[in-house]
Amino acid sequence: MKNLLELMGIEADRIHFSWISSAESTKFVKVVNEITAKVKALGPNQRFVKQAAKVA
Amino acid sequence: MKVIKIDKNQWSQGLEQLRNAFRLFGPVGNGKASSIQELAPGQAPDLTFANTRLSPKNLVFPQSEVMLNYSLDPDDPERNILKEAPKDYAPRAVIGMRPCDAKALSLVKMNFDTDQYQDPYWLNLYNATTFVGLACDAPASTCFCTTAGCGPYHEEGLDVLLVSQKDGYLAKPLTDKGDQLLKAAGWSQAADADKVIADAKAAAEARIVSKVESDSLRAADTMALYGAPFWEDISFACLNCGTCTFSCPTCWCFDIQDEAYRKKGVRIRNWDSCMFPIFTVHTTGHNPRDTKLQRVRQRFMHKLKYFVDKYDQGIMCVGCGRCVRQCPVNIDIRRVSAMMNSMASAAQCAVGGK
Amino acid sequence: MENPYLPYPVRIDDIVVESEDRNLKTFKFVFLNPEDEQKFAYRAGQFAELSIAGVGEIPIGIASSPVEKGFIKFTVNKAGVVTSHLHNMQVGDVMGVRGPLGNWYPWDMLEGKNVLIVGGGFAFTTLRSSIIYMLDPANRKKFKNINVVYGARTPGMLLYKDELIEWEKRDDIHMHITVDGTKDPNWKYNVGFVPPITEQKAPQGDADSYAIVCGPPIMIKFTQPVLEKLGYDHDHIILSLENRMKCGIGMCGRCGIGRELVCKDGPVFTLAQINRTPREY
Amino acid sequence: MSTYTEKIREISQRLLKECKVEMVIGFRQGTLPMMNEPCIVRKPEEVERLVWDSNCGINLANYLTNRKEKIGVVAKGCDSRNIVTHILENKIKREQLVIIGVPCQGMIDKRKIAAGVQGEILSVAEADGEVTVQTAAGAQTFKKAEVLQQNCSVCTHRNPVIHDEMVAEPVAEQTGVDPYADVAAIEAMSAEERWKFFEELLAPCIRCYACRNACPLCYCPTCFVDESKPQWVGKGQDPIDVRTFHFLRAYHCAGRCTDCGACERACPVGINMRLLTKKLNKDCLALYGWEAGLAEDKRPALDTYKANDPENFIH
Repeated sequence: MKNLLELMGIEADRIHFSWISSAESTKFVKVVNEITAKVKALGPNQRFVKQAAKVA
Repeated sequence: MKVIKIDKNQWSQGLEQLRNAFRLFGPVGNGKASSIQELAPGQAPDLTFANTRLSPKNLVFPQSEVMLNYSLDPDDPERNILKEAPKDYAPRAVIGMRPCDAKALSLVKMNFDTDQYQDPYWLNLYNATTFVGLACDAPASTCFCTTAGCGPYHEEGLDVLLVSQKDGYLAKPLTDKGDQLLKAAGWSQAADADKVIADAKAAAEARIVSKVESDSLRAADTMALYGAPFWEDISFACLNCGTCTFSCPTCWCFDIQDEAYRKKGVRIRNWDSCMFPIFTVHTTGHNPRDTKLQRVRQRFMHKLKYFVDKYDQGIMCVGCGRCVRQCPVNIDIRRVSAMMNSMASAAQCAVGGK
Repeated sequence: MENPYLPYPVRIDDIVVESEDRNLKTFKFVFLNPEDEQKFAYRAGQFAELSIAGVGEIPIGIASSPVEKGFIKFTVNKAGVVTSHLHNMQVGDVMGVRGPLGNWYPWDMLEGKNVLIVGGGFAFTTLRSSIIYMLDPANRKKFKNINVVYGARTPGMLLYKDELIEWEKRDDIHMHITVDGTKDPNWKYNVGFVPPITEQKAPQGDADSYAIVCGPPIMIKFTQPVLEKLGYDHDHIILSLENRMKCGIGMCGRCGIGRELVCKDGPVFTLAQINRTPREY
Repeated sequence: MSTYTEKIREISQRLLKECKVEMVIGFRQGTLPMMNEPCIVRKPEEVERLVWDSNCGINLANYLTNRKEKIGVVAKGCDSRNIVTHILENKIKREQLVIIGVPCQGMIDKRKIAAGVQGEILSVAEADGEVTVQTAAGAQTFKKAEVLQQNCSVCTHRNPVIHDEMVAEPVAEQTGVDPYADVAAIEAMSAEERWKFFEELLAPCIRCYACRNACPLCYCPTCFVDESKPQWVGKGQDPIDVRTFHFLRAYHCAGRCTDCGACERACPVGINMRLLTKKLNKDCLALYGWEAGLAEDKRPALDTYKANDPENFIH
């Protein structure tokens, strides 16, 4: 799914998968920080966002 | 109203002059898949096409159209009250649609303009538009307009009929609206061309060789056609996609949907299709037309029998051939109509022979 | 040009839970603009689109009667997206009503006739409207005998119980209330499905008698032969049909059965008319 | 190709006469050039209707879904792979079927032909690897290899993977083709360019769902686009809704698509939505060594877990 979203033009750094056990709090913090940093660097997403229908 | 001659050198100048009073639409050549679009300043309609891939029905009946809008903002005293969406009904002109598509609009008008109710969206766009048709001198082999109550020079539904000439066009005004358009364009050179047009019309009609057989359908028994044995054979290949209905200039079915976006929302309508299973499904899950056979039968019965009976204006088909050309599995309305018609005429012969 | 898609804004004035399973509620609406009530002049048997911004519309038979002024009422079964949303709305909420739509029971034709009403389940709504209309002091003398067979699965599923009890007491309407089954030892009415109760209790049909039937498809299917047996002609059996609808004004095309559109040419048809039409409902 | 037709008729007639099947699903001659119509034949004397040529691109596996009869079905390579997929997904039972295998040499792309000639096409004939197109202006001849559907030109499974009858000896499989060059070209673009590429690709879509309905994989009783509780996607022509439909439809075909090309062929406005499904095919092959519908005894890649499945997408 990530690959297909990327093919359609969603930036690679917007979609992340991780596997974190409930015991791995340090990893959780690390991953979340990394992801938010990456997404913030990309700015607000404009793709696959529908503010209002673009129709007649 | 006299026929007007438009010389080649007056053509684009007149079109540009029309822009003072009209938004212009016309066929835009996009390889062979031409479509009718709004023409940008300086852009001339491409009048070398056979016919557009999709019918121009979207000009008055957009595939998706906002009908109503509303506020969902809890702080808005007017929240949840549905209101008419603002619309642009400034005058528009279509330059160069085919006569079959204009006739189709006049058939569809019977659905949207009734004694009891008038559909404001369809009618406002229709009334705002001046339809300038381009007579059809080079029909496709799949065109069967002449047996579908129409023809390559058919005038119904048009305001002006353009006839292509070597050195320009002859323009036949058919309504006041059409007359005004020609004046607005500054085209005023009267021509004595009735015979030229009549000859060209006869020649064009002779070029239509394909037929739809429907003469016995009006008198046919509805329930006998409905119960005919051929529907499995006709419907087997059908994929139940909406290609035939969406490409058809006379299909008008639509769906109404609400779309909410946080503090506001719209009610829009979208083309719908009798080919889709969910078209008729009840909330209980019961579906009166649950099978492909029932849906295919509905489409052809509606076009060729129910409509014929309801309005007595012939079949709900103008012979443009789009469904024939575009059906992915080659279900051909000419073949279906012939089967229905021959069953109907055989039944009539049997009655007459008694 | 009037926009037939634009609903009248209404406020929910009252909500009554009608059935023991709480799936049936009666909504009483008051028009926000009082002049809209005049425009919404309706007859018993018609329906309207209940319209909720951001959700959608649903066609529902009008349960109130033209002789009741100042409000309109609809009894709604919770089933799909719109009705589920409606069931969660509160008194005071604003929404829309679009109509009245469709035709009505043929009141002109029914004048001077005996009227048999056969209803089942929550399809009793427009029949309630009809009964209130016929029992109105200004109207009652226009009709001869009125018989009503009304059934539900259980006593707790019967609609408009207070009114049913009141009608039971009257002598100008003959009520035959029935339930499919009940464990209530005090149940003093009929037990059994609607078709056999109709066969036992309903009067014979003749040229002066009409039957109005509204209910689930299975009830209609088994009531039809009973009415034939009782002597009701096919053009004296009046049915109210349902189909999936959107526009309600005969334009969107989906409710068609043959050349007829259930929303505009119906929902009320005689059995004779339906016999000439594909049964796609 | 006419020998194929004769052989199909002969086999079908025998199967029907011997009551081995109740019906044969094949193609009959269409009413337009380059169009044949899927059809059903129930009586031995009706087999004369059946034809075979290079205009049989619709996937007949689509017509088998949930049928209960004993059926003879004409199947080229891709059809047979979809029949395998249907069997694996319990849409039809193997013992219901008599598969009449057709070694395939590719289907003609009617849009390529139309683009290559002036004016309306009046008739199309094929012989000896050449396709002759008649228009009002005259005749024009193409090499069949040059006017194949794109999926056929890169197909490496032309012979049926399962069959009970064969209408001819297997044909040589193509080698040295790169089926995924078009996908790779898109992958090489920037995210911005890719977004724009698909915006333009999908712009003509009219949501007729011919692609979905022509696809043998799309047999859900209610498709996600038709669901109302919940409603997953808007039903109008908004470009995001259109894209969501195509994206999710493709995703539902992941690991199942045989690139039969029926979707693109059926599209009335000529959208190559195969670029989406092919990306998934490409990834399935690269990540799991999986191509759909090749064997009845192998579970699909997305249906199984192996300890060595790639997991480098996990952060």
